Amino acid sequence: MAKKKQPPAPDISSVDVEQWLHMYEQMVKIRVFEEHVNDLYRSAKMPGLAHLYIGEEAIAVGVCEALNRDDYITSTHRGHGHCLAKGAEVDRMFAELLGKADGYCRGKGGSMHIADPDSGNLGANAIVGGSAGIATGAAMSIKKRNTGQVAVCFFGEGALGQGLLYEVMNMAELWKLPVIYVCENNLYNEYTHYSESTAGDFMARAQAFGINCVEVDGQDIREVYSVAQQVIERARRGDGPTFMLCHTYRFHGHHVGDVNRSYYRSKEEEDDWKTNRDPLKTLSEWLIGQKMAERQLFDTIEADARSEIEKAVEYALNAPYPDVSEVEKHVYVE
Amino acid sequence: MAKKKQPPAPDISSVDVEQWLHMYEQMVKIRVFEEHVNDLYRSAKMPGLAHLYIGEEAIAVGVCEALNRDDYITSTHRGHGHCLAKGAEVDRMFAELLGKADGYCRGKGGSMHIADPDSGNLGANAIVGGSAGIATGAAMSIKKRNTGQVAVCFFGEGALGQGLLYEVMNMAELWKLPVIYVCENNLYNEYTHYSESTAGDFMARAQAFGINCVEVDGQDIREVYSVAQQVIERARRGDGPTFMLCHTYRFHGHHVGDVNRSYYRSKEEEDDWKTNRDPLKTLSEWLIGQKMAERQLFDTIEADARSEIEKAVEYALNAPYPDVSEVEKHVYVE
Amino acid sequence: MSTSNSSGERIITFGEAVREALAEELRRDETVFMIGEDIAEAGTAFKVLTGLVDEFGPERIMDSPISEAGITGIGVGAAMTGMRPVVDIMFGDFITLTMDQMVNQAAKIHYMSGGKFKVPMVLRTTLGATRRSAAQHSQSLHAWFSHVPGLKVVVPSTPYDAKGLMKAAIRDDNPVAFFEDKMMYQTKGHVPEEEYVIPLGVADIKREGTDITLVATSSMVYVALDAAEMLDEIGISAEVVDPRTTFPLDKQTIIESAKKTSRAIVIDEGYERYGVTAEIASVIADGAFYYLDAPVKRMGAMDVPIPFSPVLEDLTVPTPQSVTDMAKMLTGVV
Amino acid sequence: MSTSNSSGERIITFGEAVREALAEELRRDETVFMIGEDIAEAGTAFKVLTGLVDEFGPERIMDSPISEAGITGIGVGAAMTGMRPVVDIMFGDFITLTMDQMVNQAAKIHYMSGGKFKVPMVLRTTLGATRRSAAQHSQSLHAWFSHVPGLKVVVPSTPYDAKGLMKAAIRDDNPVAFFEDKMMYQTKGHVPEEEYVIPLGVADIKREGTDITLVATSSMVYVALDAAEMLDEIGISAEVVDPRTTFPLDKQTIIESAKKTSRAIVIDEGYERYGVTAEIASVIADGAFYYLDAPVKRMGAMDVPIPFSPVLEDLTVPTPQSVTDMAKMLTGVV
Ligand SMILES: Cc1ncc(C[n+]2csc(CCOP(=O)(O)OP(=O)(O)O)c2C)c(N)n1
Ligand SMILES: Cc1ncc(C[n+]2csc(CCOP(=O)(O)OP(=O)(O)O)c2C)c(N)n1
Ligand SMILES: [Mg+2]
Ligand SMILES: [Mg+2]
Repeated sequence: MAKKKQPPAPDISSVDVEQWLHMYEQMVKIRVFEEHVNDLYRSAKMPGLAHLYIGEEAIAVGVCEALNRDDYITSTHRGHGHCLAKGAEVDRMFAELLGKADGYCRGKGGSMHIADPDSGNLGANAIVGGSAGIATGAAMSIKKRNTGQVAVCFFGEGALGQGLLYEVMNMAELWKLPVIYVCENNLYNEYTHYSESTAGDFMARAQAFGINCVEVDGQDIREVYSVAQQVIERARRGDGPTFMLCHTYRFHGHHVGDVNRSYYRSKEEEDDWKTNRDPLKTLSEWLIGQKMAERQLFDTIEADARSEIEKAVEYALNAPYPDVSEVEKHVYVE
Repeated sequence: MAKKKQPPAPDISSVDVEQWLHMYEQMVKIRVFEEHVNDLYRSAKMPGLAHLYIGEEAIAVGVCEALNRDDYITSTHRGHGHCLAKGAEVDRMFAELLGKADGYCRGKGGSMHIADPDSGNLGANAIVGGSAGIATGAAMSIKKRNTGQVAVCFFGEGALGQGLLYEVMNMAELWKLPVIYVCENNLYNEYTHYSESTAGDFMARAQAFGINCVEVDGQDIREVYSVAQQVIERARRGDGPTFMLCHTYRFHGHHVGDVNRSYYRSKEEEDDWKTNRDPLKTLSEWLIGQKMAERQLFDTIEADARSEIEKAVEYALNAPYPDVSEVEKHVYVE
Repeated sequence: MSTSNSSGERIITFGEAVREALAEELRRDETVFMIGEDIAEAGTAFKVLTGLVDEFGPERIMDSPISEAGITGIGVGAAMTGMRPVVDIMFGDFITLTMDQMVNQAAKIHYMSGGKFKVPMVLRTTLGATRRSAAQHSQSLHAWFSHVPGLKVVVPSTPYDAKGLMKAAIRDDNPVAFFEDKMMYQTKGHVPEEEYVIPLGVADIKREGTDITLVATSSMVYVALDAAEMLDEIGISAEVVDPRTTFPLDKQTIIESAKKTSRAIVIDEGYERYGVTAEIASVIADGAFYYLDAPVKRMGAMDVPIPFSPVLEDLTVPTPQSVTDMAKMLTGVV
Repeated sequence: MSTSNSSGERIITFGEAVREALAEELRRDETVFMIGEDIAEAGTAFKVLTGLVDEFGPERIMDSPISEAGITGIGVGAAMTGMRPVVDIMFGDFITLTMDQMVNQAAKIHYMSGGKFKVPMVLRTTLGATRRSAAQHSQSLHAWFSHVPGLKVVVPSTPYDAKGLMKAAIRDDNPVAFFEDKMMYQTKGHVPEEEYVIPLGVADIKREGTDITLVATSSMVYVALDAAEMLDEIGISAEVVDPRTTFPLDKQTIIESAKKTSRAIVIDEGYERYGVTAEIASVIADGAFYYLDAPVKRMGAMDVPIPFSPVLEDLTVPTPQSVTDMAKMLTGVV
């Protein structure tokens, strides 16, 4: 799919180096977090499976950087990046992934259901496309309560197969709801290339409803952030929803257990993205080239992230499981 | 919605007067049939409700005229016109509407579920948009069996609210299935104007999937027929699905009981359509203007239709109800 | 259109009672709003909501596209973020389209989030046959929601109950499905002027008796009461217990009654097999085991798609006569 | 990967048995085809279909977009027009998205058309928890389909049964839902080389006994068999009855067993309330009323959304120990 020249070249001149470095930190945090998730799986310390966000970090971070803490997001099965970018703490994230009582959902949700009202995270969702209604409803609630918030709905391009998305995009535009549909096109629905599952044009699917549409290089956080900022402000102003198509790639398998991938995508393709379109590298190289930062700084940032995350893993591994009485709690609000 | 100049001016020169008159007969048959349905309701002789097709006749007849008997259609709650146009007999239609054993479905389906394998009618459907999957599946079956048939899916513009439609349009285009989605935009979803329920552009909703799209004046059977023929041939050739948007109007209420309509549409609007855009009048006036037929002929056609239909009503009123043992029959194929 | 009976009590219809409950809650709590198809000017297909839009405006009584999944999802998101939506699904048969949003989302969010989010929404819909509406507009599918932890299910039988239970449902912090028998909208009953709320989960003994317990839901309560009258004439004293909610289910009241009478029939308009009657019958058979003089009998809708033909449709639903016959058999009066 | 046991019988896994059944039917009947997400090259998420696409090609083993409603609808239409589709729904939790097409369409078409159309399709999906997949990937929702007239429902427990029942399901002229416990794919058992078909609706006594009947479905059969071993050690002889299909339900075999043993427990992995255990328990309580020495007990999944944390999840499912405890209580052995 050829990239269209939709959004005007983003204006990033107002972003200072502190902010870029903060975004880099966030991306590194996600990257290192996910590496540890993978390790936990491989060492059989984590129950179940997990879907890693590595390679796609610029999208979650770039979009969430443009949000306020009380803005809402909804997320997906591949949700760790969104949760962290929106402000979740790594220790309680790991605790959740390990089914511990201190996890964000008291261990009851796990990898695919992390939710956190404090950071505006309405929840990851294990139903592909399943959160499109929730995000749109949150946007309706915002409008009714007149709070000036926005809601962001993250989803993979596979969700374009779900009818629900079209139902709610129609209503979002009809009622000019402050919701941003962020489509992360990482080329694959599980093990199937999107071209085998998706006819026609991605952008046109939202344009058909009259929705504002923008397309960005999801590997370049400068573009993601500045475009996100524009469309989020537009939504806040009351001008309605945006569909934001982000081109990206997951560097790992569909989930941690998806190791032999050659039957659906080539090693060359993977290497090409990892080498030439790594969102972390893209940002750090640019900052270095712009003389806004020195290479060594990025090593420090990464080292800091590693030590924070190692501590968090340690904490989570040692944390207690929920008491068995928890199993029947929270079925209903009393 | 402004009419687009999509399809090339249809070529109708090859249609001879016999065929036009046949189409006229079909339209009159539907018109008179529906008038009698209304009477049956008002005289409390028909159980339940019915949704009249009066005003929209040119669409069903124009499309079905371009189909072979073994081609498939699926229909809607407003389905009598489609069934008749595809070849159903009036007597067994009335029998079905009255719940009689000789009805097309042994009285078990009623107005909203008439189905008839003999004429390729896969069934009316009381779930808005509910037959989109069936029609698309029939088209897949055609392709697999390699029979050269086509499947036509009739639906009202209200069905654009149903996610299923988008799911199957995507697959129809992906796999180039021989299916025509005929959207009858009669301006209202029950008592709500489509502009209050439908954001953006109708045609764009199918174009987004790469589907061939055409738009016609649904009150002019010349246009409906010739465009239908083109897109049906295209589907038969294996070139894939078409979305055919037909602009039309229902002259009566949403259903037979919807008599006081002023709260959602004006008498003037109704009168305008009835006076200036009656599909029967449009065709007959044109044929007279072209000197292809004389006015009196149309009176004769109508009189013949009336007497056939009166006989059919009589027959159906006197026909026996199904035996009570029928209630537990046909739940499963034995 | 309220009247009063001889003892000066105010008498209104079931439909009016539902409308009153909604109006009072809309007035009391500005976070309450309604969304559904043709609910505003049209006041729903059954005209139950007539007038609400005049008082509360189109922002709180929102007409939606024909998108059952979409509006349910929007309800979930709005409920999670501070609103109390009442989602109107025109016919109970269409809950098929809401199952993912109700079951995988609404029902589980409180639990999956470890108690952090709640979903205070009401899904209001219908049940019941014998309206000559055929197989896709006549089902009573409340057993499905009753099966799902996280949901509550209300099946009111009288105007009094409908009003008090609807108010409780709206105030409940959990997702509640509220099923109204569409044949009961004109049923009249006493409803006081003063405000009251009926807690969910408390059965009501609609008639006291000593020889047999008839547990009946929704409109089947009237069938049971009529049967009780017929039984009275032959000296059998029937107690009629109305659970009012299938979840929470007031097992104690039901079991106590069965223990007292030592015989029970469970009557519900859903399909008999794997339906509501199975649950309640097995609750009784277990809880009153040592008191029962005869097996607990179940009378649900016949296990067939609802036929259109009146002569067949009427056979599918329990009647006072069929309940009387069953009771006579159980009590050994032949 | 078939092996053979000491008596020379061929031993294969449950997954292999399902694949064999599908392969044999695909070979036997060219109208059979499969459609689903990632079923071709990926061979499904559980790798059950690995290799089928190599033999039968992508026209018969079709990868689809992530459109559960759409592919089910397409299945219905294809089935009505001469094909025998097997629609693959990756997780049983996603049948929420297929309910309208399965229940309002597939289940009713034969009846609504007065017996004229039939829908010979299979919906193949999964059930079962304890895989650490959390609330949206662990449900056993077969009770819903079992409730619906027009559908058949298969819940096989052994490789032998799975193969024979799958072949019967594909050859059946009705829509059949086929639920495979995802924890059983590696379970091994004897499957002969020779072709065989097991009729739907015939229960199988998996173990004979005299003191108590354990009616168990799907993987709960193993739980019941293990419990039976434990009970044997303390002198209680348990009979294990596997209905194999919840509809048609072999009431006679179940009731006969309960009459013989005079005690029964029903074990199923669906939510307990309003679930499969309710139906079967009430069938026994009614049919064996005069033979029972104790109330029929039900053991389903705990009525909670399935929690992620292993320490909680394992509490939600019946175990050999919990079944043994219940049996001891019923037989008065404490
Ligand atoms: C409704 C539904 N269908 C199928 C699945 C199984 N599934 C989980 S992830 C996935 C692929 C999703 O692809 P995409 O949306 O592109 O997200 P990505 O994994 O690429 O981030 C599928 C089919 C599901 N979780 N929900
Ligand atoms: C899924 C579903 N939702 C709602 C309805 C109730 N309903 C019946 S007809 C109708 C309006 C349909 O409008 P449209 O599709 O434009 O068809 P028209 O009646 O105008 O021919 C509605 C909402 C239904 N039958 N099915
Ligand atoms: Mg993807
Ligand atoms: Mg319309």
